[in-house]
Amino acid sequence: MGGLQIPLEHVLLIASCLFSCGLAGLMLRRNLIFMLMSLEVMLNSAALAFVAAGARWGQPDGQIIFLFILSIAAAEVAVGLGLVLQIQRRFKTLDMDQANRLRG
Amino acid sequence: MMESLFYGASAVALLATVAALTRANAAHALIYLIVSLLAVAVLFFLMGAPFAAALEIVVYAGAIMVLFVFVIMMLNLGEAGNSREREWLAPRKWIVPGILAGILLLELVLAVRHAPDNTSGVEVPPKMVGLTLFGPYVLAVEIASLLLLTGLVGAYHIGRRFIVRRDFSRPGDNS
Amino acid sequence: MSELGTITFGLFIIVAAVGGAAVLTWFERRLLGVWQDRYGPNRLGPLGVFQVAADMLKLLTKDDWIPPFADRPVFVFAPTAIVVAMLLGFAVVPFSPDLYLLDINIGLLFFLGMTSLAVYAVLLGGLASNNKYALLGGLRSAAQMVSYEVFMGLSLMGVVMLTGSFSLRAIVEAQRDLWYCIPQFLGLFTFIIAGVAESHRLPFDLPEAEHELTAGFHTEYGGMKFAMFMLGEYLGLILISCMITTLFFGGWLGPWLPPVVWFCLKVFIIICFFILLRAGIPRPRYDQLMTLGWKIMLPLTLFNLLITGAIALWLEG
Amino acid sequence: MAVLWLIPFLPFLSATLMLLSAGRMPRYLSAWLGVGSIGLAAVCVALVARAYLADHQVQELTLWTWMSVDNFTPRIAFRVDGLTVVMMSVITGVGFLIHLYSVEFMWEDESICRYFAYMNLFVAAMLLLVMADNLLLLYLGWEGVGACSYLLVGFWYRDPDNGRAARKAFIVTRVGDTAMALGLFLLFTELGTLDIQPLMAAANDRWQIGDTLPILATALLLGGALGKSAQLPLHTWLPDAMAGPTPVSALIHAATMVTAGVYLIARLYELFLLAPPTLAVIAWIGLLTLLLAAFTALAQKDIKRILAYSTISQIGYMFLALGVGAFASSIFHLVTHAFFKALLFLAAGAVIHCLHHEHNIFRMGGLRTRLPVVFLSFLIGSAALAALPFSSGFFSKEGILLSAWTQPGIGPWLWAGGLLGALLTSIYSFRLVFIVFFGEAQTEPDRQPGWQMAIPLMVLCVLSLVGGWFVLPLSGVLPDPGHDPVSHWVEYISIGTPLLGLTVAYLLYLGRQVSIASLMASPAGAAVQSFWYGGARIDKLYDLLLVRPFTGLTHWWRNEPVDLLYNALVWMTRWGHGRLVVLQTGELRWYATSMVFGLLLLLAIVLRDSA
Repeated sequence: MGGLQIPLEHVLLIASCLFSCGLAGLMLRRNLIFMLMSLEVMLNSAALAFVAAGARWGQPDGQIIFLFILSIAAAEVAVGLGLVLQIQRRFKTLDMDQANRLRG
Repeated sequence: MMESLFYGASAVALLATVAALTRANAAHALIYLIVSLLAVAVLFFLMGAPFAAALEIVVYAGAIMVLFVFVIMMLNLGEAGNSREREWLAPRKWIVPGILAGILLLELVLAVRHAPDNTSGVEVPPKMVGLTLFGPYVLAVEIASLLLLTGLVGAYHIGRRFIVRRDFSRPGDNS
Repeated sequence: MSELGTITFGLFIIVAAVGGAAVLTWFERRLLGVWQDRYGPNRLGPLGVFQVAADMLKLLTKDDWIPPFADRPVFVFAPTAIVVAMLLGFAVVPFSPDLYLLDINIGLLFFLGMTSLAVYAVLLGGLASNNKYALLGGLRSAAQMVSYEVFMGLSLMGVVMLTGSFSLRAIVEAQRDLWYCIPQFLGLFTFIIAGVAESHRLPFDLPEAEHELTAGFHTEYGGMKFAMFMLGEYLGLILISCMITTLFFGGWLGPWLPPVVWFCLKVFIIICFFILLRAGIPRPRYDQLMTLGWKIMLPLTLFNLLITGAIALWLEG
Repeated sequence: MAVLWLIPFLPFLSATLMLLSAGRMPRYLSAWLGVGSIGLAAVCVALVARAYLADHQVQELTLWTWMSVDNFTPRIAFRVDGLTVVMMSVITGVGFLIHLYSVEFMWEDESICRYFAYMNLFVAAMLLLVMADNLLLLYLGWEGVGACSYLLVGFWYRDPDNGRAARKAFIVTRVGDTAMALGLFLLFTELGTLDIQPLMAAANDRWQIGDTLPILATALLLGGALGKSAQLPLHTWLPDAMAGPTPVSALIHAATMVTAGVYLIARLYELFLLAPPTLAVIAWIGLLTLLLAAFTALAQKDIKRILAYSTISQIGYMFLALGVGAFASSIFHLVTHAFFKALLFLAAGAVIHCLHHEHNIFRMGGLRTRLPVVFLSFLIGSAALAALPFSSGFFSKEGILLSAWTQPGIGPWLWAGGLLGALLTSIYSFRLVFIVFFGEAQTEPDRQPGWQMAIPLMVLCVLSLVGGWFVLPLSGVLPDPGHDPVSHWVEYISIGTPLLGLTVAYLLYLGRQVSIASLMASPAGAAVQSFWYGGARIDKLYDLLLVRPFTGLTHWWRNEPVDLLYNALVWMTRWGHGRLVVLQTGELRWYATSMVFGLLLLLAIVLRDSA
């Protein structure tokens, strides 16, 4: 099964929309879990753009960058969720506007 | 047929993402996010990147998002958390992020407007990805593995003291 | 195969898999009875085979009750997820050289993706029930699934290395001379254990351990939704057996008999083996489960991978 | 050649196994592994050597490409020619004997496993050094032996002094190694390769004799060689390195590692031939070092320090030979020196071992009858060291002196200096023999060396005696200057000098016909003696010249007016911090939003420019 021929512009447009959504979410949400989710959305949209670029040239490089984004996301989520647990334990809240001191 | 599948999946991805980021309930938001990721996986597959699609499902939806659910379950904030979230999502608070994200979208649209190319329609099989990954990109693989190791150690260290082990040998002390 | 044929065949697979899973509930109880020196269901029909129909009738006519404290949409969504994911998993199984739904070159990864999505049923079911036991069951399940998924995927990479493809048909074809259960015996061993854990059957049924958690993640479920969880579990069992057959026991390959028959025969034997496993092995403690997964099975799969890679390179020259 | 890669791999494998066992390996197993792996490597070397001697065919083996960056593609590749065969034979042959000896010497040590692991690792690194076909791999081996030397000098790390000696050895050689690394950089940037054979060809191609670049490159490489081979002015680490176990001193600090500098220069001789000034410097450094070390050896009391200074002095001879272009003679002396110096060290180790770890020669004496095997070994070793006629050292040293003599211009001076050195060598070596083995017994040995010690001593005795008749397969690999026949009196003098030294030593230390006690007691004599006892005060000199000014400078610099500048910087930073701190609210969303602002701005600029 071959790939699909669609205008690259459209894919990039979708990726842009997803990215903007993620960014809006990041600015809007106060809960750390949701902020992390917004970050995931943004990373994912970047991955989409890379894969689209890879598909444009029929080269594996786009997918490889996707793999790296995947590993970054995995590492980021692992540490981020660890932080979520710690913050919940220390501040008894996940509201990032309240958890604004450096020393907990 | 395939084109319509593509645009359908794109619409699902967008709508699910928007829904995910506007939910008050974290579990619901996550389900939407997973749907969005699956839709993106479909996009990958249609663009001729089956390996990326499979990994998107296995790793992103199947492992990373499970971690989220896991943490949500561990915290288990319940209805109180949801109502507070709802309060934080009041329409007034949407203005600034909405405007900024809108401007960004506008700029991005302007930037990608002049891309007349089509995607190649060639499928890039996993073998080729693997060969390139461990060929010219091998150094980056090393760095990524280092990053993952760092993430592992960091997550272990940060998360370690979440569960305070009670010392049952000293009954008087309940700190 | 024509478009219509594909659709018919797909429907047939769905019906066959669901029917198989239903019969399996009876079969398992009978077989357990034999092994444990007791009767099992034997009242309805010859050998009690109509017990299946009776059970179905009971579950279907039960009041479809949703607890008021539950998270309604998620509560309803969860049991469907596992059935859908498992049924989708059947799409890539090659039953015979020309009897399959999909032959994509990432078939194996597709299967892994579907099993990893099946986790959500348990997780969300446990979360939506809003019940202590269910939550604990869900948490256990999440940790167990994530841990065992890691080496489940890795245990199959030896097979992929030897074949050089993720396509299940190619993998079967590559076993013409030698079934992979011989060179990949370590992979087979680890995959069986991971498979049992992924379908959370005994001995790895800690998410629903009755003695500690009443019924774990499906404590609050009853009627049709409970039936769907059970259906999902049996579908998972059949799917894992199909995969083991395909990946390690030469799929449809075999002399004299038609390929489909060979395939079904092998799957049947492996299902019996799984039931025997259930009959014979006690449930481990939770920490033992985790230790087994991370400290024994994961290194074992990595070792297998290393050796396989070395041998593959050696053979290549 | 299939066995080629086994030669460094076997010791490396056994070292890895022992290191991985984390010291839990039973001692007999460590001993078997440690000695066995070197033994097998020696067998492999013998096979390779036989093949080479049969047809003089250079053997090459490329294992894999190490890394590939642009046109820099060093390979893990071995190249074995006559010089390498000689070096490999010395390393594995002498190494095997020393390992065997170590079994008994180290048997009672609790960390014998660690010992053999380091020793095997050293042998592997040294083999890599001599077998490498490119300079980067050679450098890997070079640093590898340095690291092993550090580990082994500080082997008994519980004593802080040993740790200090190890650090000194490491740091001082590092000074030279830095120069060498710079030399490698220079060679690569100028010639575009580090593979030895193409490098030489390119150098011959592009550079004329006496150009600046080859002089600079060789001078930098010489720096590395000086550090590793303990030549002036970087020789100060070697006497202190005697803190390690005695077999270590025998293997690393006498027979093999310290000669790596000589090997390096011989290996790259075509490059050095392009730089006559460097060669002259090498000759003079060799001469100075050999004289200085010989004088110092004369004044020492510690048996191992005497041998250490004698090693420095003998390597000085090798450098002298290199400097006058007699590369083959230099390697010849390297080989014979490896035999007799290993013998001497091992014999000294046996003395120390049997005398409750006594190092001071004035507390020994009369051991001739009590430790006959050791006495015989020591006697033969000293005879070879002093170059008494028909010992192995005689032939090699003779060759060096004659080559020096025929050097146009400065030749007689070098020759005379070398001769003086030979005289001194003879005196101090027999001083050692007479004091330790003759006279009154001071300490009673509490045991006799066992067979693991005796066999290596015997074998090395034979080698020290007959080593001079070996014909090394160096023709075609190194240039043979084939000096003109010299008048006989030159030869007679160089034969007679060691005998004269022996006589002097006999008169001074055994017969006591001439007393120097009064001379030594006089203020001038005492001053001279203490001057030489302290190694010509070079450590003090370095302390005065380098360390003190540096610490003084740092002290002085601490309260300098320059600091005002930094203080101003600090003050400005503080002020800015006070103003900007309001931005740091700790609110994550605020940060994110401000980042978005920046992003929007940048994107807008990019868009405007592209539009």
